[in-house]
Amino acid sequence: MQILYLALALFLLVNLGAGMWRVLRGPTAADRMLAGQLFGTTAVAVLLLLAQTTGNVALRDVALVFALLAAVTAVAFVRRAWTEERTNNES
Amino acid sequence: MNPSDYLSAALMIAGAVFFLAGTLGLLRFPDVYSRLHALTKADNVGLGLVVMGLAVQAESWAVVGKLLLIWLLVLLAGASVAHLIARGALERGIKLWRR
Amino acid sequence: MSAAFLFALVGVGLFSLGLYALIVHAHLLRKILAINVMGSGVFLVLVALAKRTGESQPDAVPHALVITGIVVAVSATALALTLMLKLTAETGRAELPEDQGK
Amino acid sequence: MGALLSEISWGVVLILLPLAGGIACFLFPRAAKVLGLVSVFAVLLSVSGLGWNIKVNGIYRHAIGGWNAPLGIDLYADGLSLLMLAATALVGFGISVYSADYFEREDAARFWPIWLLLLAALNALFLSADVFNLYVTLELMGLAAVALAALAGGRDALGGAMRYLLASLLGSLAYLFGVALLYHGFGSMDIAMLAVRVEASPAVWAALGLMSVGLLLKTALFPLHFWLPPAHASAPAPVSALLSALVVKGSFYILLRLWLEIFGPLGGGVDTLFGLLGTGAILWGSLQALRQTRLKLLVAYSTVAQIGYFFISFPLAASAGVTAWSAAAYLVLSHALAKAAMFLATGNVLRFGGHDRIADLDRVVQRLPLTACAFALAGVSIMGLPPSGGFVGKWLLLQAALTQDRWDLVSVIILGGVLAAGYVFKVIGHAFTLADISHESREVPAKMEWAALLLAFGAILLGFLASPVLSLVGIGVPFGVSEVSP
Amino acid sequence: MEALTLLHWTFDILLGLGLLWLGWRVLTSPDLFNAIVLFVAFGLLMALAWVRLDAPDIALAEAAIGAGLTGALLLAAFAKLRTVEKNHDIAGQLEKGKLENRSFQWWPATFLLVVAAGLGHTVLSLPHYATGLSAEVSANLKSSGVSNPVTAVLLNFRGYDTLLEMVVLLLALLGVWSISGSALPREAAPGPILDTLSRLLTPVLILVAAYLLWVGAHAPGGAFQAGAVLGAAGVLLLLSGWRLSSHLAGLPLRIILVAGPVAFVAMAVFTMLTGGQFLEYPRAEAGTLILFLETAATLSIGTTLAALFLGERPKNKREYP
Repeated sequence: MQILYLALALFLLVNLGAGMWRVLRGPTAADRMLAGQLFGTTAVAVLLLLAQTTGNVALRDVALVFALLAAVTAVAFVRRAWTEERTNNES
Repeated sequence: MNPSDYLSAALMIAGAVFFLAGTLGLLRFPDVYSRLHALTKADNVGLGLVVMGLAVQAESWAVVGKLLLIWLLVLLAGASVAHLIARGALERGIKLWRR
Repeated sequence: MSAAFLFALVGVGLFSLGLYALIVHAHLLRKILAINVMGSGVFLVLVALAKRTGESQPDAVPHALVITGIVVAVSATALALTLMLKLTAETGRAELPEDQGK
Repeated sequence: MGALLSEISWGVVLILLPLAGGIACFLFPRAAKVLGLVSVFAVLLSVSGLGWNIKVNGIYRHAIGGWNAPLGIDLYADGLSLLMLAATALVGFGISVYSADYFEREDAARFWPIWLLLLAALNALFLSADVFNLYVTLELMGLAAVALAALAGGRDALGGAMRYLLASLLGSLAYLFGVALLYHGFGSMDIAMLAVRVEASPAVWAALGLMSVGLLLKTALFPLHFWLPPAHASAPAPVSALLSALVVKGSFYILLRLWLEIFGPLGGGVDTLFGLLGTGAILWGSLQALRQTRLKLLVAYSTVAQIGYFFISFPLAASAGVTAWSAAAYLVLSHALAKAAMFLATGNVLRFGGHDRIADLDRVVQRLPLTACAFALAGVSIMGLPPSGGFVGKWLLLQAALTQDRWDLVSVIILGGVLAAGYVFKVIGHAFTLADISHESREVPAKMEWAALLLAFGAILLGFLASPVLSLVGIGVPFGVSEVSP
Repeated sequence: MEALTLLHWTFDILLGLGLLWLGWRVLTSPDLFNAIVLFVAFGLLMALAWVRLDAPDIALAEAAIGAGLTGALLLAAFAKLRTVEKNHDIAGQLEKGKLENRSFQWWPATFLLVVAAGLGHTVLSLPHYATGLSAEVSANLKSSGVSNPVTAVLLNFRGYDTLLEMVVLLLALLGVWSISGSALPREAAPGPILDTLSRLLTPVLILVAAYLLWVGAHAPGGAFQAGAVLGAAGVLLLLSGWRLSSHLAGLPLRIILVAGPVAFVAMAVFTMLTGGQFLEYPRAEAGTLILFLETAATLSIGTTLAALFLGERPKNKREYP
């Protein structure tokens, strides 16, 4: 089972790398931030797998904080750093 | 490798497949909205499956509870952020993809 | 060449990358990012070398130092960002006065 | 009374007092001025308490949290730290009296909390014996100095502060990397323990290189001085005095302490390198000062030059150890007083005439007699003319150089003095002449002029107090090159 | 066993290379916004690196402060930067900012390659086995009042560093408030979804902060991680348009901001008066005293980080600002 956990964690890490390509190429700012969101979810999965492999319970707390903080960064992007002009009428 | 190991292995591999699908969607789909759609759905289901796979192995119900809490939070955050990004994109006039 | 030294070398690499970017780039936001990357590099060296305790738990003192360092880094970054914004408001460009010439 | 005095742990009081004062000023901005003055005066008293304690009981030592050196952090004060603490308290008090009238309510509420936290950082720095703790105090000092430098808010103040912040952060990170190498190489962060354990190895050379570059960047020694003139010249007058007189000395003190305890015995050509850089600083700083047309920039470049003098003592310490280091300590003390007086005098001139262009210092002597006298007396100490503290420092330096017949350094010291005379008299000369354009002037409060004058008197007075001060500095044998103080 | 160690190795190598590659991309990416998003991803990978180095405490701190708060700070600063640059109507500079920074300069690069090689050699020359101070820490752990070694070092053995470091945070806020004016930008209406999200997430964030504070005594967690998560809750509230009511923005806010340093100073005076050294907790009550200190520290760290994110001094009509 240990091997499976670690293999999956490795697979998800590679998955992260693939998602990185979208950050570089993404035409709009939203695409880039989207990939940031991908990072959050995948990192939570990797952490949970590592928690099971090493038996270190604390990693689940790290995953919990990750899940929460990914949302805060994304909201910060939406509310502040989205700079393209609002074309149609602002609600 | 007793039956519960097989079950959790199957669940987690399925989860990984969903993650792969999410990333492929992110790379292949033509516009923001479809990528958003692919990413949010696939990854959350992927994480759900991985969490269930781990829950089967979990040593106590408290751990299962914590894992589910983490998953619910990711679902909540993922869904609302996806909506915010989509609304923001619409307001900024990012065109939907047409064939 | 255990994991400790692998990550220590990665730390050295990040430190040098950050130093290069700090020297080369004129835009202040890039300089602030460079300083953060350099800081992560030094912290990586501190914690990686703490893992040379064989099988037992790694040395806890560098971990405490790095937590202190991370908080110091975030407060320095906050001050640097505010200073950059005020300087840009005054001069119109997010660059140090003498860099704006070239 | 004696028991009470020695029973109180003065080192801790010296750190907590300005800290509590700073927090109080932040909480009650309207009473910031009064709280600030009271705290700085109390710091002055506790420094004399510590001095009395050290004179009676020898080295002051305090294990924080009850944990001894390798695990916990030690406070440690010998003659050298006492000298730096005394300089900080004296100059700090003078500057506080000056700032009481200099800032209006809005700026005062911003100035006092940051200044008192800077004072706490300086005291903590001079008392600490732990290398990582010194990193935290360095960072604290750097951020406070940058916040103060940016107080004026103009275009060049913000530019100078930004450049200063980047240089300070780079210096701190290089220093931290050195701390990491020392800790992982020798298993301790306490300076005394490191002194015993360190032997020449790649880790030590790299740590020496990184820490020296970091600290030289923060001390603004010659090639790395680029950030100092704009930052010090564009800051408000009391802040420029703080930066030049105290903040720059903090990082020099750490370099000196590390050199005396850890890196000095290693040898290698590094001390001659410091000597060369010091020479470059003296020549380059003085020449630049001569070319300046604005008074504040002239005084800032004079700081760059005087810092060079401190580093001349490194190559001379090889054989004439005690005299060279005492010379450096004395120069640091007298420069602190003299440079603070100079910047405060410049502040008076700036407030009086609305500008600090040297060419048209319209009859400053007649209209601001005290300020002109303060500037002149401070100039005497910077030049190193006989009655002043600067003279005693340079005389000791010359003595050390002559015993090793290092004629090159002797000529540099004397040439530096002559160049310093050049730019001081340039200013004094203009102060007497009648400028062609007369302009309306603004009244300068008497307290501000007296503050500058008293600091200048302090610099001159040091010329007469050579032996008592040097005996005080000698406590705990900080410069004992041969045996390593525990 | 061979396969497992191989997997561990590939994971570490991949993570290391990923860190270096991301670090390089962050610093050389043509577009500034792109650099910031990459920096957030860099923070996440750093947290994974801390996990691989058996440093869960730092992984928590990095996740909360490194990726979360620093990312939010950078994004907010980027937004203000664009509006300020647009006011100065220098569209050309925006393009120039994009292009002119990608030129690769040989001299600094070769110099830094030499520095990197030197430092790399130095690091590799260090002894392969070294326990540092772990023996002393574990020997004194029992009398430190907590069982998590990192919290013991942070709050007891080197509590003085923590005091100074909280003053660094306070000082950064003083600096930010003294530099920036106090003109608060008008926050757009949050809209229903963001409102419900913050209404749901903020209590969870505060609960997690309290949990981390409590668990810090015997497992990874503690004042800084809890304070950072509390700060994230504050940032989320600020983003969804919430502002501190004006009569609270004066002295009460300042009291919370200095709660941490004041608690430490009071503790120091208390320990000195009861005959101990500076910050020497009486052995019996060390645990409870540390918990009290950590609570005060969490409160002031969280509020300070949220105030740093806001960047402006909150307007207070009645009292002197």
